Amino acid sequence: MLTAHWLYGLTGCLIVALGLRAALLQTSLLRRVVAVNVMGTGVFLVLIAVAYRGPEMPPDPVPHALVLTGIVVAVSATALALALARRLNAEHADE
Amino acid sequence: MIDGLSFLLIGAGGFFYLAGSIGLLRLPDLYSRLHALTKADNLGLGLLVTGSALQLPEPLIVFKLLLIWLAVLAASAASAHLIARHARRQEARP
Amino acid sequence: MSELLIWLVALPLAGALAALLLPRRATATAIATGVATTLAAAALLHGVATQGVMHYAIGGWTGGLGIALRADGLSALLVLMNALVVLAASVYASAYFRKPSQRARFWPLWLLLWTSLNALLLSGDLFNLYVTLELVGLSAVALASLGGQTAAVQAALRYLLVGLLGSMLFLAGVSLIYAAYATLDLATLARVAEAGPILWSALALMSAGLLLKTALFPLHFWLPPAHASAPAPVSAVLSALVVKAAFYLVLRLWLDVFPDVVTAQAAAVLGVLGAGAILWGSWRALHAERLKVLAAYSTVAQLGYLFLFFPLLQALPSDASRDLALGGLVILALTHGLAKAGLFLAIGVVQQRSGHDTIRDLDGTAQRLPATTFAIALAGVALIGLPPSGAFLGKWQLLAGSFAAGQWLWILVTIIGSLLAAAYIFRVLGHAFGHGPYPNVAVTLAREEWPALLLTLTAAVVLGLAAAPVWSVLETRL
Amino acid sequence: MSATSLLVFDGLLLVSMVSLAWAALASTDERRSVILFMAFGLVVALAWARLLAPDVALAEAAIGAGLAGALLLTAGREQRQPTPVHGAAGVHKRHDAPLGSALRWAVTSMSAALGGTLAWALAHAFSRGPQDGLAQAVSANLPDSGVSNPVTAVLLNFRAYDTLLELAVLLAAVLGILALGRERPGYAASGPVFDGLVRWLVPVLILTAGYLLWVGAHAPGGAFQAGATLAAAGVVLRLAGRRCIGLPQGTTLRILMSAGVGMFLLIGLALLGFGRPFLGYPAAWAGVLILVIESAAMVAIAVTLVLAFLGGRPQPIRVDALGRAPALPPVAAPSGRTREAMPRAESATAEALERCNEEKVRC
Repeated sequence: MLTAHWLYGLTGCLIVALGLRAALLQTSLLRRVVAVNVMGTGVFLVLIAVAYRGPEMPPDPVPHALVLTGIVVAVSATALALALARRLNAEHADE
Repeated sequence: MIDGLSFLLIGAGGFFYLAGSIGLLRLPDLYSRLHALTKADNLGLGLLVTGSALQLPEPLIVFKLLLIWLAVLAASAASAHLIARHARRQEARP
Repeated sequence: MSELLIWLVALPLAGALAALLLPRRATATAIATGVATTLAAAALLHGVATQGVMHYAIGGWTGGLGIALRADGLSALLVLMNALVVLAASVYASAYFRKPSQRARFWPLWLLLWTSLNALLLSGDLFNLYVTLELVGLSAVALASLGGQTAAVQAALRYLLVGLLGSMLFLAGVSLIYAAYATLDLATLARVAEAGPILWSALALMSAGLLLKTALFPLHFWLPPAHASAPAPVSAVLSALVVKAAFYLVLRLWLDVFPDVVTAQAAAVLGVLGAGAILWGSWRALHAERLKVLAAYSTVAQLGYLFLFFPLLQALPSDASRDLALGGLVILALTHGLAKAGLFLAIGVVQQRSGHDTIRDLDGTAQRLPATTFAIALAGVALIGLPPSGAFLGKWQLLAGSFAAGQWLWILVTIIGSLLAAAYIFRVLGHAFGHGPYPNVAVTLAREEWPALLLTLTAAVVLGLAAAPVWSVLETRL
Repeated sequence: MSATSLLVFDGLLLVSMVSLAWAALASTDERRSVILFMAFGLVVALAWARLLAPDVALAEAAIGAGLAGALLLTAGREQRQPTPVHGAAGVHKRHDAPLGSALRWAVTSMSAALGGTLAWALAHAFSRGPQDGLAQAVSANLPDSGVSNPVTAVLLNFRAYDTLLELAVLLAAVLGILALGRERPGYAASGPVFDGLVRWLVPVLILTAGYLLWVGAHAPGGAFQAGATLAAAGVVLRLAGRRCIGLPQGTTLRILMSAGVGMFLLIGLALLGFGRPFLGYPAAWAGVLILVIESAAMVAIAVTLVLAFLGGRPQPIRVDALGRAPALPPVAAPSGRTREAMPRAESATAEALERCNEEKVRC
């Protein structure tokens, strides 16, 4: 069963491309943030697929740890982006 | 015997899920969709849990499965209530 | 001795926490941290110069299991430049931010940014570099939005999204490398790397992400608004250090980690983009209406010069002439860092004192703020590349390398770029020296004017006259 | 499970993943796009579980889909509030006019080229055969790491420096958020059904957080998952319309925010003082030190994520003037009962929660 990491890894590449395209094309901020998050998930999928060693072998824990770090970093950036957007919104509302 | 029973239960659970999903897609308005979804899913999940519980060696894991079912029941009841209430309020002020 | 490496990260980080927990003493804490970290940076440079490359295995885990910190001549020089710039900008910031609430918000983020810059320059691990890139990005964005005006927040938001995209591309490259080589350690990679589809793609992805972060033309669109609308000390550090951190990483990857993977065509692409950056950035700087916008576009142009070196380094045989060119590159980067930071601090003084930074209305600035105007002039000397500035030596090496490699195009671009730089600097000075109804004074505001003056003086005079050690330090390479 | 049925499962999972991603990105309605993104996150969590990465699955479900989703939904809700025409949508482009089709094509083909390059290189990497990775080095050194879950060993021992910097990233983000303004207005009080669920759910979440923290040493779980679960408790309370969710004010808040980085740094530098490398735990002490760091990190992560959800500086609740609270309301009973079972780190939070419940009654 070594096909699984191919399947998931290549799907990860596809999701990266989809996310990147949307991140560049979207005009709404919220959907742009969603797009960057989707792209990040694609990269994480590649990493986890790399770690997979088939059902019998335990997977490589290092990429798992890297992805955990990546998820937390991504959520921090998302939170900051949304706070910045909220500030802009508030200013527009005040006008 | 036990295998057959759990096969039946899991199959029935799958059927309820299918029915719930079709209901979600086909039913005309939000309330009947909610009804289809929560009813079918709660029962479906219950059947699935019972079916898989028969296959498990350890009672501790069975207990965990039951807990999951209870949590899903509570969450889906509350969220269905919230969605329905929101919809009612939207109707109230057109 | 090698513990210095971890102290250079731990000191500013501890300072950030202390500034966060003791908001009333934040300024004093930050300055004390700044002095200590600068001393550590000087000790690092001394150590690297005398003992060669330094290593530190964090947690004692070696063999790629843990993360290693490394310092060679290049990183030690940049760490010291960071320290000088941040320290000077800190002194300035202590006067710039007047309200206690502003200071309480500024200092922790400021020290976090410094932590991340040092961590990036010293890291020897690909994934750790990704984390430091994100830390640099997020703390820089948070600082850039501190002003709170709509323009600043908007620019910061775009900066954040661009930065995120860049780091995701970088991480995609890192995953490829891990997939193929199962290591993240730069030193190990340098040993096992072989040219082929995997590393070409990985290097292309990582470089694309980093070029976005270092704002190489035509990916520079986010830089001018972000740098022009941030608070002055923040602009100084963004323009002088933050973009250069991403540049450092490109240089490190192309020159030291994957030298055999890089092709002449790829290096030529970077050279052409650099040339585009010089021409476009200088042209826009010439037409800028505000001083800060001018300085930001000038950063776009000056980064272009650094990228002109890539095709040269690729073409030159690895002997003395290549080392000379590399030294020229580094000294150009150092000069620009110091001069641009000084320029932004000086602009900050002008902006706060006259309430604006519109170039057309600068008349009389030389009379009111002579020291600051002098600092702007000195920064101009360095940006144009006049002797005795460090940039003169750097550009000299650029021209010499272009002759040696027979790549004439870069000579033409350098000359045009320098002429345009002279034009935009003299445009500013022409206005600043115009007469206004003000009395003549010397230094008016010590804490605000001295940092800019010292930085630009170092860039325009000291670095140029005492440049020889730079080349000898650079000989310690990973 | 047989190989074929696993392949069918893989196929279903991948198809739903890609189609959810596509739907989330293509949807023209922001709220729909966010909800689809959350669904995408949950399916991705399944994929992690399928690829034997349960730690990542937990984190993805709690953080990637859960908290990020909550953040995005709340942001979307605010942007729907009546804002002028040039409101949120105008952040990047002044008008929402469709981009030129030439540009569209250029971007699409560029993204396809990039994704293609990635796939091409990945295929080359995979066809070199499975790499040993660092897996062997990790398992060889696992006995000295102080924990038996290899992922926790990597996160908190071998690559602890990454985690330290990652906590610094969180801190930078939250400092940026706090500098931008005040918290967003709270939600209206919810009806009895949701309130009932919350009374029941919050103690369970706190208990779960404690469990995840404790179990992370030898099984999937750890500080990040636990912190996210704890934060979820705060978010749920907030959604139920409570103003007071157990967050302290002023210096205490700042201490909690910086607890993760602070504890890491303190232990790292203390070890340096004892002549060990930075973050080089002695094998005998590693387990304890990791648990201490993780507890502090959990608190910091939870506080940070809740603050991120609040979206700004929390405002003081002015009820202290009323003096002592009346008798404990029945609400607090469950969290009181669970307290014995919880590791140290939670009891403080549970106490804060109880205090809050008291205040709630007075509000």
